[in-house]
Amino acid sequence: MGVVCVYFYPVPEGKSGQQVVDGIQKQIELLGAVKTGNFCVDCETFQAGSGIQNTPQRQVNILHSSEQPASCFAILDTGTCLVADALFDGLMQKLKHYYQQRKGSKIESKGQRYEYGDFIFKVGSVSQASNFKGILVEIEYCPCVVAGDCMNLMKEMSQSLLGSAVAEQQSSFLKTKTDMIYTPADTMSQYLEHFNNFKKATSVNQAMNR
Amino acid sequence: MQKEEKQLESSLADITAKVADIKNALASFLYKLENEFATLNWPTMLDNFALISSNMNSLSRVLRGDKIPALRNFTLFPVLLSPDTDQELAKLTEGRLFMCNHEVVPDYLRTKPETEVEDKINQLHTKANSITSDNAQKQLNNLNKITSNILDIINSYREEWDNDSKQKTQQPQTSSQSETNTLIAAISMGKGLRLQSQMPQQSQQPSPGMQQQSQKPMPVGKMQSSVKTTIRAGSAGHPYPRP
Amino acid sequence: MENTFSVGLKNNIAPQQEYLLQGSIVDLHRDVLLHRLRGLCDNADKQPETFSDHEMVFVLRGATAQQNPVLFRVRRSLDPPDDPSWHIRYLGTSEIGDKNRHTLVRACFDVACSNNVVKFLNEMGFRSDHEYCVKGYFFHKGRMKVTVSKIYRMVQTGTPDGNTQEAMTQSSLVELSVVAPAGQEQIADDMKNFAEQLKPLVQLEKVDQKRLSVQ
Amino acid sequence: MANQTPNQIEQLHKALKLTQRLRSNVTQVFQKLSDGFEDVEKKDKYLLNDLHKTLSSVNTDLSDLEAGSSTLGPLTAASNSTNSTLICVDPIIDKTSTYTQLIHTYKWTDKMKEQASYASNLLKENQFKRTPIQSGTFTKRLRRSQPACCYPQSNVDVLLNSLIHQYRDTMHISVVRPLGSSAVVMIVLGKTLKALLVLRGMVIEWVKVKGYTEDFHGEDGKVDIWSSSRYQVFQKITQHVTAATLHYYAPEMPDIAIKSLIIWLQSYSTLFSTPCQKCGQFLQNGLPPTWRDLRTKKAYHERCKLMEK
Repeated sequence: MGVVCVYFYPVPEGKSGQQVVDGIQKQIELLGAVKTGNFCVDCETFQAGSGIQNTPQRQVNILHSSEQPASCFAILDTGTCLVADALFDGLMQKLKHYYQQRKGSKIESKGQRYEYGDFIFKVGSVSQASNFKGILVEIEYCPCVVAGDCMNLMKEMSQSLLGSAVAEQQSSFLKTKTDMIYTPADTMSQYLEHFNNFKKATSVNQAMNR
Repeated sequence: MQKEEKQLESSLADITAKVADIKNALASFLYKLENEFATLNWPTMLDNFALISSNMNSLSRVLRGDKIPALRNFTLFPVLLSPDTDQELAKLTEGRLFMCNHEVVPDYLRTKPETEVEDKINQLHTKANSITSDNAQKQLNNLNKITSNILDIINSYREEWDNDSKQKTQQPQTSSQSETNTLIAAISMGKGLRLQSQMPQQSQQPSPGMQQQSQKPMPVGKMQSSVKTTIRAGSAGHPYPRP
Repeated sequence: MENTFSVGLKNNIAPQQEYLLQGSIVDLHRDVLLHRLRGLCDNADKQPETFSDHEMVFVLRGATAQQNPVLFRVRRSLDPPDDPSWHIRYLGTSEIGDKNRHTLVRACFDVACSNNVVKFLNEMGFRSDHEYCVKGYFFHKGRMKVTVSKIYRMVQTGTPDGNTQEAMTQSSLVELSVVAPAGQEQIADDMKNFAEQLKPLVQLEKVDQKRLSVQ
Repeated sequence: MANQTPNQIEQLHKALKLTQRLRSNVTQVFQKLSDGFEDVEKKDKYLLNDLHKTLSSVNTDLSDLEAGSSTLGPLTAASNSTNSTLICVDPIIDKTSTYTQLIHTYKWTDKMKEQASYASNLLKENQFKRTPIQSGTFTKRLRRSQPACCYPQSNVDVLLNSLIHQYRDTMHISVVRPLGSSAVVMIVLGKTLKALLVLRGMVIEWVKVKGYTEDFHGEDGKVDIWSSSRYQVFQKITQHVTAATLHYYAPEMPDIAIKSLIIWLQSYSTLFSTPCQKCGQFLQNGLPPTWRDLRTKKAYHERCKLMEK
């Protein structure tokens, strides 16, 4: 468990997502990293119905990660993240009169996992309802626990792998947590931020297409 | 007349059969007692007794039954007495009686008690009659007194013992149903646990002032802030560290 | 991805049914009961384990009458006070069942969670309904769990300490429970046998909670 | 015994047989002589002949034996060594191979002695001046001071307590003594790393560095000084810190050694946030600059450090 940065890797015009993913993976393998299996991060969204007293309508996002298989991350749209046992899914079902699952909202990032020294790389292609949405690359530096300490180090690594354009993005979320101890919940928040961006992009595209 | 004779005949056969049953039971019991006394145990003894007594019962039932003509009305008359051994008789009685003579007949066909016994009965009768009614009354009262006394003593003892044993089994009360109910109601429904100020708002329909209240530093909000600070400190130990 | 919960549900291995018997013991005789439990349960050679928890019950109410309120019980250990472990417990309505079943049965989800659960539930729309403290002893025999605990009313909301609590009654609550996957009815018989061994000190019974609310 | 050739053994057997024969012949002579002579006049010639014959056989036997024994030579070469030869004579102990092991050990110690003398010669040529032994008064004081490894526990505690107090802002130092007098010092440096030092008296005997999320306590709750960090960075730093303990080692002023090591260790608080002073990069082979200069405390990569010198 270390500090994680999740980067959005744009797919240039005229290239398929798979080609770009292959390119990144090749780059990672050239560095000397070793393939260590697959990973998956998924997210489901629950929307509050109108019937809750004295509370604005909230959204609950339930995320799972293959890196923490027994846990479940519930993130509210206020940013509060609850880490719980995987059994929390059962509790959400008990709340189905109040929070309904949005149809087709399930979005996930899936792909290869690599290890290189104390780094872990994950190249994931994002899909929602089996539609390809984009690429997310996760870089984890395990020995460090404070994001602020290793930000520049991470930047250097991402520059060498993904190019400086991608490395310049920095999650607004990470900026707020520079001196605190980093937790897997923070990783999930980053994923959620990217997932929401993808969803927004789709809705904008749809609007434009109309 | 003939009908009655037939009836008598059949009932006699019945009785003989029953008596034979009793005899067999007795014989087998005696046999056991004599030969198996070493291995004989109490339950089998009781079984044998029960067998005999049931046989006796069925015999008396037969005797009391409607179909049997009143045997009392029949007279048994010894027609022939002879001092010679009678082979037929010996065969009938399985060798217990060899002759029907003057010696055995009074014993076997007796309808009245023996004379000595009769005398004794008469003696007791005269003695009872000789006591005056006053005296008898006195003695009766005395006896009643003594028995009632003994009864009292027995009753008082019984009460004492009952109390003793009750105390032993019941012990002092170790659990109370009402307290159980209070506790269970408290943990399952929060009965008696809600604070006085919260009770009306939280457990009944919402009041319009609720919105305002959530902005004020109400007790729940206070708790929130204290928790917020613990997040910073507590997040060091992540509750689900993965190796 | 198939998450672990749905896999658990499918294979019916997720523990989600609680079998429960309840009773109480007057404080004066509690030590006798503890002694007997220590002999009956596992780890007889060790001192009985103690626990001290703070439970906050949160309720989510709908605006309309059709929506049944949902209760979440948030519990944290006060025992190492600096590093409490939190969990959420959801309890379904308990079924009394017929005479053939010896215990109360109710749905039960125990979910361990991070320490910001109170904030999370508040933001979700849950409101605090009531809270209390539980302190007592904990035994286990196989998968049966026995707790002997006192319930304390909170005089003030917030962080509990010795001054802000008062005991509900002069008795300790005794609970015998097993949380198991659905459909394992034979557990109830084991529990009945165990409860028999505690008589006449404690009468562990299935107590109808609906009946109590009417009283 | 065991290492004699079969040929020699055969000859030994022969010699033994000859000795036996010589003995029996000599006894025969004496027997005859003791029996006395009767009828000397008649048979004197015959008797003399007989005696002559036996004596000559004795003579030949003797010369045979002498010839045989000359080929045998001295019994064993080890006969001149001390009591240990007795072990080899005992036939039962011969089976347990104690003696051969003993010989091996002797060889080893010899070899070691030899090599140690070489080493000492080499070291003399290339002297490190770590311990300033100069003026007369100073050496006198030093001679009285005890060896660094036998400082009493109280002295060590005083030193450690002062360190705990001095650095409480930057690092959290705790001391346990799981096995009596030897102190195990655990240092938590910011949120960067944890280090463990094992002291014998005031000598640093063992160093281990781990990540902030890792623990020095094993599953049984006891202090585990052996297991390494699961991260390569800290495995590397463990090596560097071990090297540094040797550098700072000062047997005459052990407290200075510990203090300076801890001051140096503090420079690792910027492990992940400082780039290498040589190449200006953060990463080299996936590792941050793991080396800190022993004097300037500047950060270098392991390879950059070599190039600097």
